[in-house]
Amino acid sequence: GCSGGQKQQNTSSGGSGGNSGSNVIKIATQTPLSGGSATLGESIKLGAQLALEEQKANFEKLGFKLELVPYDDQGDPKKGVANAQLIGADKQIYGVVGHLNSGVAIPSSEIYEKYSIPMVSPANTATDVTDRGLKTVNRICARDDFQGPAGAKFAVEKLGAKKIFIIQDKTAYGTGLAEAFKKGAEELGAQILGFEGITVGEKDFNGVLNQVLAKKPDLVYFGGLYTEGGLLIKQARDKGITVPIMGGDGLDSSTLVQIAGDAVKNTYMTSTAGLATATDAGRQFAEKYKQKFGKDIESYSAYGYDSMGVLLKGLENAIKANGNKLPTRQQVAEEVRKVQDYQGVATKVSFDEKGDNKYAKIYIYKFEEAKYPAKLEDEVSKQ
Amino acid sequence: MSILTVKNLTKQFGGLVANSNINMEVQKGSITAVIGPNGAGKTTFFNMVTGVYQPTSGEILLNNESIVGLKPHQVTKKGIARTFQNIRLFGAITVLENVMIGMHNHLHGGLFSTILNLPRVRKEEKEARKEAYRLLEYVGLESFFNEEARNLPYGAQRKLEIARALATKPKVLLLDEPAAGMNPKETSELTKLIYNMRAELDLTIVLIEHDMKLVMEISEHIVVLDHGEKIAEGTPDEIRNNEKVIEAYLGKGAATTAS
Amino acid sequence: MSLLRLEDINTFYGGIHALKGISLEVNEGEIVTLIGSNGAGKSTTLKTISGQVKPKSGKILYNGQDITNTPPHVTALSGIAHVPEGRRIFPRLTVKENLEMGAFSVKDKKVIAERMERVFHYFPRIKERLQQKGGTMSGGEQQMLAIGRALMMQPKLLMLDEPSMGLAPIIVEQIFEIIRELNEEGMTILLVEQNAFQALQIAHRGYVIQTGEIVMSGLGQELLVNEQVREAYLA
Amino acid sequence: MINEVLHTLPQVLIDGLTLGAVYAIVALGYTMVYGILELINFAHGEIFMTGAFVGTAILLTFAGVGWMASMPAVVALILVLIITSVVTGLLGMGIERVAYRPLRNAPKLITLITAIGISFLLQDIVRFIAELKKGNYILTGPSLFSGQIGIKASSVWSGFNDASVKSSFFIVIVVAVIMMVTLDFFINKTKWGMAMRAVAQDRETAALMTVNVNKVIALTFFIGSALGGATGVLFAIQYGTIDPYIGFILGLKAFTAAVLGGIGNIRGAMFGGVLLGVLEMFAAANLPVISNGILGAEYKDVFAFAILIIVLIFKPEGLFGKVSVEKV
Amino acid sequence: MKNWLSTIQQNKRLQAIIIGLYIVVTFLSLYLAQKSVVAFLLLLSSLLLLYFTTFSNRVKWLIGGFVLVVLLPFAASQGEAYQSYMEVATLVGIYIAMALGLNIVVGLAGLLDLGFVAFFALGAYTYGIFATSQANNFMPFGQYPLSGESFWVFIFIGCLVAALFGVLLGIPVLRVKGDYLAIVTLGFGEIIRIIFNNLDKPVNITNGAMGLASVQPPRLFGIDFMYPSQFYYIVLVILIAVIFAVRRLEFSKIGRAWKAVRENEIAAQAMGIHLVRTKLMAFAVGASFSGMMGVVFAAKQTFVDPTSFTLLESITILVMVILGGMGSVPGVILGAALVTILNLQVLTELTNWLNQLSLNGVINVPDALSPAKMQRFIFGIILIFFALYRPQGLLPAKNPAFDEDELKNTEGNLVNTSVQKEATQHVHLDR
Ligand SMILES: Nc1ncnc2c1ncn2[C@@H]1O[C@H](COP(=O)(O)OP(=O)(O)OP(=O)(O)O)[C@@H](O)[C@H]1O
Ligand SMILES: Nc1ncnc2c1ncn2[C@@H]1O[C@H](COP(=O)(O)OP(=O)(O)OP(=O)(O)O)[C@@H](O)[C@H]1O
Ligand SMILES: CC(C)C[C@H](N)C(=O)O
Ligand SMILES: [Mg+2]
Ligand SMILES: [Mg+2]
Repeated sequence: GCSGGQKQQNTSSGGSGGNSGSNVIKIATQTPLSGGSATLGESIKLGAQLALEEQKANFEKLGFKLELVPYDDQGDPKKGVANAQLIGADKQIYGVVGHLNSGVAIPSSEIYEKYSIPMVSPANTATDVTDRGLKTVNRICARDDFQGPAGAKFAVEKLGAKKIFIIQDKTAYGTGLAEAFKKGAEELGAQILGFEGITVGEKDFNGVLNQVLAKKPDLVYFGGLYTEGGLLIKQARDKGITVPIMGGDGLDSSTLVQIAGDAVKNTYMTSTAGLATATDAGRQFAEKYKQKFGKDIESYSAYGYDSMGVLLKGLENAIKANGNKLPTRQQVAEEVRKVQDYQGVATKVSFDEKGDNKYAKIYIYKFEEAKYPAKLEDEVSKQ
Repeated sequence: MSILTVKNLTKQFGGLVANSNINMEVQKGSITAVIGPNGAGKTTFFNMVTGVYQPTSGEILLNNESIVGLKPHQVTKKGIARTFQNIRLFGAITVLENVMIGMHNHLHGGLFSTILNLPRVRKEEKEARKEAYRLLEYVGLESFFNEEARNLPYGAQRKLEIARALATKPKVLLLDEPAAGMNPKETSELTKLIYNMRAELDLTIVLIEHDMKLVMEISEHIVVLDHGEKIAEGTPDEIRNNEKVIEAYLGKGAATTAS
Repeated sequence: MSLLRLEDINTFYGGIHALKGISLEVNEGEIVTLIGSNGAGKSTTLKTISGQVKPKSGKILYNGQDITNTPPHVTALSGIAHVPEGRRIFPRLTVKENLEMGAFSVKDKKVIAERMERVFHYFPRIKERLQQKGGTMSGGEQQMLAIGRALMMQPKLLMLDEPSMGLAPIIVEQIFEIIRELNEEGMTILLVEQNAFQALQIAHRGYVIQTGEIVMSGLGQELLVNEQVREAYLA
Repeated sequence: MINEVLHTLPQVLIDGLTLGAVYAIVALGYTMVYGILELINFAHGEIFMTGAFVGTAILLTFAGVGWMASMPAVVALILVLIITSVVTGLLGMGIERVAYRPLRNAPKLITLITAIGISFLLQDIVRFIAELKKGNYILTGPSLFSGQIGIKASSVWSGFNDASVKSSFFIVIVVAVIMMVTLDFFINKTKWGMAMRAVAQDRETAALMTVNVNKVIALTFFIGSALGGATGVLFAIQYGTIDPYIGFILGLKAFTAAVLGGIGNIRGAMFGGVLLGVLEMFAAANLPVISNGILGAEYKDVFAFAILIIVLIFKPEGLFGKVSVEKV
Repeated sequence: MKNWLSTIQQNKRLQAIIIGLYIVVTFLSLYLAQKSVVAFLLLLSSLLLLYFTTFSNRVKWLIGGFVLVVLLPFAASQGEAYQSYMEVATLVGIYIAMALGLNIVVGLAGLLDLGFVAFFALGAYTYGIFATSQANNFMPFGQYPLSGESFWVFIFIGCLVAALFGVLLGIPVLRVKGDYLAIVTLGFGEIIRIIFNNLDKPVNITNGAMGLASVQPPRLFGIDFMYPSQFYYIVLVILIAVIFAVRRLEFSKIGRAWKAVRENEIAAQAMGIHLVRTKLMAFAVGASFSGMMGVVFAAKQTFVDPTSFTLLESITILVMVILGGMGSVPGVILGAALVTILNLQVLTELTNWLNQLSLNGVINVPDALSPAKMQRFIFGIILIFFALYRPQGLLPAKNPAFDEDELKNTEGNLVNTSVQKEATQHVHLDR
């Protein structure tokens, strides 16, 4: 209740005594809460918040008080690293859910590793996130070198695309995904007509689209986020580019439909996130979420929720293994990595030795009408 | 001996001929005045000599060496310094530093020796400060040395311009209306200062001035410009009585007050 | 009757006490001159009157009205023109536009044209250069333009700050002639001059200002022959 | 290679012109304020953004109460433009009052700080409101003038491909041209315009000429910000989607355009804006072709900035800027 | 109140007692508190207090150095938040050095530069490329990554590379002035960033948008530098060198030339100052500080990518300079420290606190106004407030006041010795 809260204010505001809160365990989220991709960043935070609140009572029984500390990384690596230092320094923090952007996750996780704070990422798909072999870094979503080729396979084999034009947003994520897609498509014998970049934050992509127009591809692939993606789709359709457009998990947001409107039709996307509402658990989750926050879920809401779930599972295991006493971060990190067959609302989770989720899948959607979520076309799993 | 020689100097601004075929010689160690109606082209003449404007045509020789085409800072290095008609001090900087900036080319501290704070640089700086102070004393501004230049009264600013120009150690000093904005008393002090500078500092002085009392009192040679052309030249007495000059410039009344 | 009256004006620039209790008076139809050496506070006095700087204490009455704290454009509207020190021509407006700015408050185009003609009459050089940018005129030409611009206002009270500065002797003569003429036509004039000799010759009355204080006042002719004045300013 | 470039040229020009027109009017706002105060009003981009939101909000309201159906689109547009201009104009005046006027006699650059502060505030306030009302700060307005018009460029010359334009293109161009011409006339030919220029050059002396300096500056901000707001509306109509962060990049580009044309110069801003828009579009469409695939579209800004720098090296006062010789 | 202040001002012993007490108290509170931002900030601000004392410069440096080298790290190391304090302190140091560099360009030489972060990027990439395997992609010889020992050399290489580009950028400066210059520099900054973002084709030099990960940590005597507390000392050493350099330049022939160019170019030329050379030197010296810190940044971050070098970053550095007081070294230091601490620590802590309140239901805010999103908003308000309150900057630039007695002892008279003879000759005559 309230009095406990009072105590916490002291510690977190930098007041004097911190000892009184020794039964407090904090979990941080670090995602962009302001700036261009705040919608997604916030959806992760809210999902995580929901999971944490549900588990509060459970941990209360174990004698611990759970608390959420959301950090805003602003999508900026520098900010992310500085926050990571703060997180590392706050001894009550036992885990991090985040980030949204791989470009932020990579440097920040180096810090988490130093402090042995386990991180569970709901959204970072770049290969480097786990390929550096850090013990604390885990993700429950798929990797770009899985997502890209999966998309490519679908595009070439199912959609029959032979000539493909690739556009990407020149961010760590966009480039990484687009490269992976390109490699996959080339291996399947498709011809890449162009590999062009746009600038995040701009609104007029007619220049690149004129190239597309001139090259006449039979599929356009976009590596980037929904803000630019939505406009790109709209402007492409305005220009009379009617061929299918395909993108990755960055497009997976209701805002894409808002932006592109009817133009979104005939757009495909690969996503690491399954249709949350496909299962009962998912539908329940969506309802709770809506009720609590007054918003519809986004693609990563459930992943935020599940990331927190996995993290708390590991925490719980660590506490138990430690005889119901406060474990060390190291112990928690080890337990998180050990989690097997955790059933979340969006995905099942088992980490491999790198911290990648064995059950991570790629879902392929098609927008047949201007409606979110889109229609599920296909599901690709790793094995 | 002529230290500064100008041959057929012409400057056009679009259609306007600001200086047209000016010829003149300035004798070493002399005080020469350039006078003429407003807009006659006097300041333009100075601007060409100091490299601020490029002449349209003509030649400027300092000690028989052409200085046309040199940049202003190169001209300064050659030994010509000037003051400006509309004062151009370094306003937010102290009076003493203004003078020290004038010594720029005579100080040798480079980037690294300065950063390393070598004794040589320290010593040089100290000397420069002292010398700047002496120059201020020389023009009578020592009491202002720590003030910002822009807070000085107008007349003091004019003198500071002179001190700053002296700090470049010039051979030829060009003064553009040094007495503007001074009352007769101050003007007569200035007259003395100019006179002394020439004698004590081995200078050649060329000055533009509308104060005929000053001009007639100290100049040995006067050149009169009108509409960009040289209309007369000679000693003060000759100029005073030159009909053309009286008509174009002096006016009847002034001709008498100036005598 | 006094057109302008300063009562115990104190003006500061930051910590510098520039005017220390100045009181003076300008009667309608007079030429009054203010003389004093560099930094005495002459320009500051004019600036205080026109509202460019605010006095810390004291009162300025114009036509019986208190204008101590009116902003400069309002003061100007009430008929006080100030030709500032250093000319302050609008450098990138043409000569013609500079003149038109002088008549900013005048709506009638005819009146503007008439006044302009009169300026041309006084300063023919200006007429030759109507399309030149103000900033490229020579020093003296700018001075003429500045006076011409003030005349475009047809003010009741004309305040001139060192109008003869930088002008050729022949023009200086003309300027003083013009001042006298304007005065004869009924314009009241407050003249700040370094050229004390000529200023006192045409002035009805004069004030001598020294380090922010009025140290002497009297008729122009009186001051002209006063020993102290002669010594300090007319040497 | 040349052929390839020529094929797409008509479309590239049209797209470039649209973007350029937007840059141009935003650049006008910068130029106006700069012309008067020699102050780069860094908050101008955010005023533009606010205009886009205000305009979209009004349109959505119209649509909500069903007026859109009963009113011709042009009327709606004019109404929105007027209301938005007034709102952002007043906003601009307010900003001047609070953030710039108190600093008028302070060092010039300090206003950069308040401007940045104001930018952050505006971004967040708009975001708050949008999020509070819509739950999402990315806003998509009702589409007006979204019809496509085909242009048979191939009938002019067979090397051209046909092009197509959105009908809003014409709206943007027409409104932009009207604004520019009016403004140019106002600044250069009217008394108040002259007063603005005089204030720009010497505030103290302008006051001595009976000019109410505060009023002139406020007026300048009003006009500049009204233009910015109106452009925001045009932008929202042309591109459909807006967010609180559109002001930054666009403001930056527009400012660049103003400088390219010669900052402080109305015609320069217009020309600079259009030129920058066309250059950018051209680069994005053709760089890979021209450079044989070495440089991609992502180098378009490098291309634009490089041209800017080259122009400034040869004409340091911008394309239309007058060499301001300082009389020595 | 005034009286009181002036008594303190006159009495050095009193000052010593006050500052001593202050340092002891804040030291103890930081030492004893587990995690106290307030105590940390208070201890840091003892330096500001020190600045206002009337001790000699040497004494100030000694005390300041002691606080920074010994007291602060030691006190902080007792608490849990040790590394996060040191992280903030390290970043503060990095930004101070950059702001001091920009101050030379903007504050002293009066050249508005909106692309300053480019030099920082150059430094960071210079190290980043060679301290990862990246360089293998295009370097025909050598084995990469270079070991962490090379870091120390790279500090100088970064400095040189940045200075070189400073000169390159300077070349357009020959002609362009004022706000035109601002836009040219802005363009330069953007060009550099975009190029770094795209130089993964045709040859992969920078790894483009993916950035360079796992940059080698610096190594000295076999010890790897990994923690902020270690970088703190690297930064401190460089920073002190930078401050010394800046201080000396400011009051030298070179510094005066910069100021002269800023005040009036035409008059500066008339004094014999080579405009181009003077401006280029300002750019080069300013840039070199950034270059050095770029190298440190890359090593500390272990990751370099183009998003760290955006225009907003350049503007932030400019804000530090202007806010602190253009041309004023103490001011710029304060400005940089303030903005960095505000951004990285105070605002984060503040919003975290507000967030706790709202999560615990103490205050109730709609989601749109969630405190976590309010950092920029608060930052904006603070900026406006500062600007309106201290328009000349927090510690405005002061001109050096010279000592009249020192200047006065004229032995020879002007005419015979000094004016005629070169200053150097004079030096020989003197002693
Ligand atoms: N940069 C310029 N552009 C155009 N015209 C100019 C320029 N500089 C000077 N002029 C014109 O050239 C003529 C000569 O100007 P200059 O300044 O040399 O006159 P001056 O003899 O010094 O006059 P004064 O005694 O009034 O200072 C003037 O008519 C002036 O308007
Ligand atoms: N803007 C200012 N800031 C600080 N001090 C100033 C300022 N303007 C004038 N002063 C000071 O105020 C005093 C009066 O100056 P003022 O300009 O009124 O003198 P003046 O009589 O007009 O002199 P001059 O003959 O040189 O024009 C001088 O000491 C001057 O240094
Ligand atoms: C939300 C996603 C677009 C994030 C992306 N998968 C990344 O790793 O950066
Ligand atoms: Mg002249
Ligand atoms: Mg005066």
